[in-house]
Amino acid sequence: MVAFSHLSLASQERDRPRFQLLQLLRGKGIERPRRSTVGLHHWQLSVAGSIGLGTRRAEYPFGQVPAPDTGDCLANGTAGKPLLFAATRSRISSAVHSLFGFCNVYVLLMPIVLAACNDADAPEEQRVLEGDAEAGRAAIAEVECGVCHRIPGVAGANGIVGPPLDSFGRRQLIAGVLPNRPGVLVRWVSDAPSLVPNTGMPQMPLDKKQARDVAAYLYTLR
Amino acid sequence: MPMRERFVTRILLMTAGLIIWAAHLGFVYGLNALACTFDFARLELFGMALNTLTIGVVTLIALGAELLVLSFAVAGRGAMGFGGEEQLRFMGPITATLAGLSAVAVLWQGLPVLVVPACTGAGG
Amino acid sequence: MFTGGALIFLLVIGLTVLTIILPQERRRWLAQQNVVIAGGIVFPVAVLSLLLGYGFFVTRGHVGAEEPTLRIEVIGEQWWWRVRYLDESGGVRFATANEIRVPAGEPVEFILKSADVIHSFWVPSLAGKLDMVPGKVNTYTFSADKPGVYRGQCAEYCGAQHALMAFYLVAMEPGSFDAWAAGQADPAWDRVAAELKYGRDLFIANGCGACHTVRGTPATGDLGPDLTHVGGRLSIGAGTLPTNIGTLAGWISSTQHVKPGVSMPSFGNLESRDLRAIAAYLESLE
Amino acid sequence: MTQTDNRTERAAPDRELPNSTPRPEGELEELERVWKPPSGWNYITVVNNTYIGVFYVGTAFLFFILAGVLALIMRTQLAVPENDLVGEDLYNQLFTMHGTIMMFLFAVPAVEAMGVYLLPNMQAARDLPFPRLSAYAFWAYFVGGLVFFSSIFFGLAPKGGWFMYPPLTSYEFSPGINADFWLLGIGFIEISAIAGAIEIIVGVLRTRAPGQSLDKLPIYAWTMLIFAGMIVFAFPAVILATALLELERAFQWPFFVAEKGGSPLLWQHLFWFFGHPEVYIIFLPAAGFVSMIIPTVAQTPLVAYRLVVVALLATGFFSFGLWVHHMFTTGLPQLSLSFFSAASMAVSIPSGIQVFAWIATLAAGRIRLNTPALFVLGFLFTFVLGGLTGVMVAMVPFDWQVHDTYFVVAHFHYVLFGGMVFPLFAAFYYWIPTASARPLSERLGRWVFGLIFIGFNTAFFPMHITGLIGMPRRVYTYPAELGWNTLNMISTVGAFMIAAGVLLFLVDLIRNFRPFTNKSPGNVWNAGTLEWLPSGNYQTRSIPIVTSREPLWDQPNLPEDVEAGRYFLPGAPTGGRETIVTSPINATPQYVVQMPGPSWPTVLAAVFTAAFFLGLTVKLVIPAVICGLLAIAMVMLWLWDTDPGPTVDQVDIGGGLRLPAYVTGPSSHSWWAMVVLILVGGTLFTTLIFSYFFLWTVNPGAWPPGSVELPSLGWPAVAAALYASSSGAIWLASGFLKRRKRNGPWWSVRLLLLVAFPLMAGGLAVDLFGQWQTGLRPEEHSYGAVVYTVIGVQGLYVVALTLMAFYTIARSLAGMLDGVRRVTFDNTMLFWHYMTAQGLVGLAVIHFFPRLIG
Repeated sequence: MVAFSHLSLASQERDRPRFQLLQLLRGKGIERPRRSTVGLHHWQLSVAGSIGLGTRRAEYPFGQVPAPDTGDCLANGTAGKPLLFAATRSRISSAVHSLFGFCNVYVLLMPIVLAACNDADAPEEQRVLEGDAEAGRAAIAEVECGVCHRIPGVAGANGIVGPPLDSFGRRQLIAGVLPNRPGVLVRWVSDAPSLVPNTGMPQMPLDKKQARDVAAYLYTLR
Repeated sequence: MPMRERFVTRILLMTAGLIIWAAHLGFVYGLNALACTFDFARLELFGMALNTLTIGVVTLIALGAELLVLSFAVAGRGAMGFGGEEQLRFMGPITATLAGLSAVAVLWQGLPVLVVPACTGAGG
Repeated sequence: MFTGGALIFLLVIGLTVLTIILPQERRRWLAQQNVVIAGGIVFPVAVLSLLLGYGFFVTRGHVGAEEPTLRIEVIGEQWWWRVRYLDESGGVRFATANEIRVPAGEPVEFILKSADVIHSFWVPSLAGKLDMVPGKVNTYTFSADKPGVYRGQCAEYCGAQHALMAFYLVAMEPGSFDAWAAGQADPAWDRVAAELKYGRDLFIANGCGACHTVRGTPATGDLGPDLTHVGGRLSIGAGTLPTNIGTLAGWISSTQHVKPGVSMPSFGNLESRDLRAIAAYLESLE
Repeated sequence: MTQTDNRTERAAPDRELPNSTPRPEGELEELERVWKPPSGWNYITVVNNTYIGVFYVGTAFLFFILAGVLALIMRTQLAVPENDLVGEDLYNQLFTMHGTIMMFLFAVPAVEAMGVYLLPNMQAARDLPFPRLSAYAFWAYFVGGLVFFSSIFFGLAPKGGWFMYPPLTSYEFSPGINADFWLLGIGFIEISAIAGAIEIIVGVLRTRAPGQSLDKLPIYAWTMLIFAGMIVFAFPAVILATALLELERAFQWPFFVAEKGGSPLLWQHLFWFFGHPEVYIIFLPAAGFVSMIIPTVAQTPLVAYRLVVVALLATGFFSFGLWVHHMFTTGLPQLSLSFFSAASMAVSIPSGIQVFAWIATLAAGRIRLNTPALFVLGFLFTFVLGGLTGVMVAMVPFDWQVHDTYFVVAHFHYVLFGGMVFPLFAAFYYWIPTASARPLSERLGRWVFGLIFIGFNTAFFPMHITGLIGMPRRVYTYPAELGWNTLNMISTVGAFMIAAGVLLFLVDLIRNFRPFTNKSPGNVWNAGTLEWLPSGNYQTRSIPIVTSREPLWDQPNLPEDVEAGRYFLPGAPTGGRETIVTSPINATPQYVVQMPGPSWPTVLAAVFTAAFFLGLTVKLVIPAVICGLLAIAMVMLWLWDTDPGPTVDQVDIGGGLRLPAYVTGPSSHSWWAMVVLILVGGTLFTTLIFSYFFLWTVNPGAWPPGSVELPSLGWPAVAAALYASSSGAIWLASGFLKRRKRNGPWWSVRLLLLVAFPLMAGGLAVDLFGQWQTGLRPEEHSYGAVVYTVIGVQGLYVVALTLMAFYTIARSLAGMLDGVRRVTFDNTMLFWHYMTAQGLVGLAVIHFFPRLIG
């Protein structure tokens, strides 16, 4: 709760609907995940949180209502893949909703899966995403995220439009609004406006795989 | 005060080959530049482009002059005005070699006129 | 030429090494004036005569190009390329910028001019460079034999952003080229999507039209690149960034940061949503 | 030329020595007193070439390091793609300054400085003929160069690239004073270089050891002679170019503005007419170092000496035929390009001759692989590679591909770093024992060579490839995906290796370099030429007779005899500084020249000259003008005691040779210097007339442009008559002066000088007004701009001559001018006649040519 309170500073014009999401977050009063919570790691809560968020419909300023995109959480779920790949950019079919159940199951199973196949030194977030950080860096360079952001490790990424992404892996919030959780991030990097309608960051031409890779790279920035 | 050495004359003689080369380059470059600017490159005389012909003739004249200097330096040493025997031994062959090198350079400058079109810019 | 050069180089270096390692009596033959005459005069005169003759013929080969099937005027400006496709009579069929599409395999005549300082037009994979000199018109005819994307770059130092003055030359199959050209000649697409209309209105309202043209809209400015079909181009900022909505937004918001010194100011005053909308609109202009 | 030839000359029997020993007591002390440099604060007024030469070389080397640091910053920036260590603005200043400083503040001054240091030693002259001029050239360069360099600390450094192409560098696209720093700073340093060149020409031709005829001249002296000659014909072009561009920037005279009848290509012609010879101007002296060092390290005379002289002369000429070589991509007619392609090929032959002469010399002797030898071998390797790529870029089609890419960057670094820096380091290691109490360390030297050689090739060889795969030069950043990354990283590593080598060299210098001590380790390499004679501030104790190219090898006991004073001029018979002036071909002694010593006005003149130009740059016009006037005053003060007149009638230099201590007229060294200066002026004027015709070809249908009327022919007729009559007055004055012996009444001469001045100024005024009254204005069209520039150059000469005329009158009033002591008058007269000739040519071109074509 406390964490969100400063965001109101960013809101210059409250009469517009663009901070609805923020209101929404407040209204719901999502708990800030804490490590201490019943043995669940924060990423698990956060993924769940993002799913929860995604089901709410933020009003899009242009009248379109993007469907929530939640696929990332089941990144390595074989059952989810076909559907997820069918879902491009942000405008995906509502069929995804039906996957929520799977999602949660996978989320809970993930620590086991990952422990079996990933090197233990990597930050947990990466394991969850199963993104390829190196590929992510390439994707960042390719679509030139650096035109707006300063991104360590990416040549020429020294933009001043958006916030610098140094230490992104330790950031608490995305865009100062959303909890910095893998699921949120994966969706954020490819379709920010669906999460924060008044953001300056447009939908980026990244496919699901790339989005996961990009997120994985960003989490290496500690 | 020792005898005057006629330094300027001798140096000019020694470098005569190079001076002819320089005059040739200046002339052909200048002529071609003017020919292209004022569009008289296409004028013809005896079936050949006028400036091609002129450049060719001037090249031949320059070559002749080079050979003249060369043969003077090789054969007509006394006529070269190099003065004493020692200077002759030194400057004569230099004069000849420079004239020879310059002749090659003049020839190289003259040849492209047979191959390369006069006024087209790069790439056509 | 490289092989020949390498051989001569090895010869000279080899002789030098010989003078150091051979015992004196076995290298005495090198120590005479005739060697200097042979190596320093006769040999180079022979080699250079051949090389020069070859060079003249290659030069002539460059000149005798076929009649061009297409004429494109390219004007270098600080630091981008204005591109105009000409019709038979020399009139402008359509204008574009920073990207030149040509039909593969057909000779194209490029008419090169400069609007300000000296630039140089160069597509390394296809042909040599030719300068764009104020007050002078240079022409260059060449063709791209295979379809593909070729990067071009300004090769004459032209000021602050000389480094970021590139373009792409796209060689297309002749059929698809014709279709593309027809599309380019059309005015900008007018999409129905609300977001795009909103972006277009912002584009006009923010005065972008003072410098840019988007045919079919009130934007008719002539100072900057024609944006009628900017979304379909490979790059923005003269080869600086790939075209996507993100780079468009970032560019508009911080031109002076991305490419300091360009004529276009940073529109950092745009609100986030508006910025995104303008970028989306431009991206849609394919 | 052949070995045998040389041997016969060497076998010439020793003549009887001119002076007997023991020398009179006090003679050596007198010599030492006369040549002693001043002490205390006055130390900086020193003019001895051994001091000025070392300062000069040291300053040039300082600029090498400074420009090298700039290069390191650039290499660091380019080490990785899309780096943002420096922005485009600083980067563009960095490469502009790097190129400019390396070319104008390092390379040319360094080789010129080596000449100032070495030439008198090699020719056994006591000093160069105009010691104060060397000091002036040095101080002007030192002050001006440092201020110019510091512009980068204020972000005011020029950023148009070292060849400063307009229109990018003109007022429209380069507002601010950055470009002015280049134009005024460099224009002024060129003037300093020309001053040095005049000094070197007269020095090589006229102050040699007796018997050191042209065929026995050390090759290095030949290279310096040709070097200086090339400066005389090349630098005026760039001085004119910078003047025109500065006029355009300051007053909008449109020489290079296409819309107003100018042409950007005019700059390129003028610049490269200087710029290509410049490369050889730098290379020739370095080749001279090599031709001196190789015989010593191989312990055998240079093979094919005469062919090497041929090569040097041919290079000197051919290199002027290459300038369009840099303009292959500007769209000039193909055939024109082919001419220059041919000339570019021709110039490579002389280099081939030299390379094979060096190889043959190495083969004739037995090389000792000491540090100078290593650097020379490094030079051979690098230069041959650079020369071969040079032949490649002379091919027009190939040049279209690699022009303005890193291939060219690699090429010219191989030629310049390979062709000049390696020989310079060789020269440092080789000649420092003549300047320092200790030689440099051989052990460190090998490391220095290894680091620089490997570093250089690591840095620059990959650039060939970088260029061939498309990387253009002068880019502050490059995209990551083009495949240039690794190569650039390698180049950067190499650059830092070079830096490490240079740093180690500095360590060596600090540990071992002890100049100005009069102690010397002696002839450490067993070299054969005169600079290795034992010497002091006065150079050699006595001036030897030379009978061979390597006198120290061929003339037994030469060092001992020289040091004992058995040769010419063992003392200071006039009581001041003096040296023997010899004839230019046979080096027969002609007279003894009395030379000026240290003086404050020389240093101050240099400082004020620098201040004048820098004041103009930063638009402090009034202080600048004051400094300019002070500079002129200081020059006159310094000149005042340089025409001492015949203080003694004749000087006995030994061997029964009695030489005059003062001459005037064509055999005077001063006259020669004036003739060379006039050649400089003539070249400047010729390039200006070339510009006039060039601009005409740009505006063939409008010359003069439509609305402009030519002045009626009365104007030029009157102007020509006035110029001619002013010259006539001077001619008359000369006649009057000749008939006077000493201290007679001089009013006729003074009056004629006073009359000649208004006639000359009147000619200029009539010419100027004739144009002005037609309504012609310089800022409207290139026609007007170039016409007024022709008049303006004439105006400059009129101003200079006015000063000279009043200076001459002042000297006559001070009783320092008469029928014998008339060098001052003669110089004024020569220059006066030249001014008239130039004025007449200018009038003819401007008034008749448009009528001819109209």
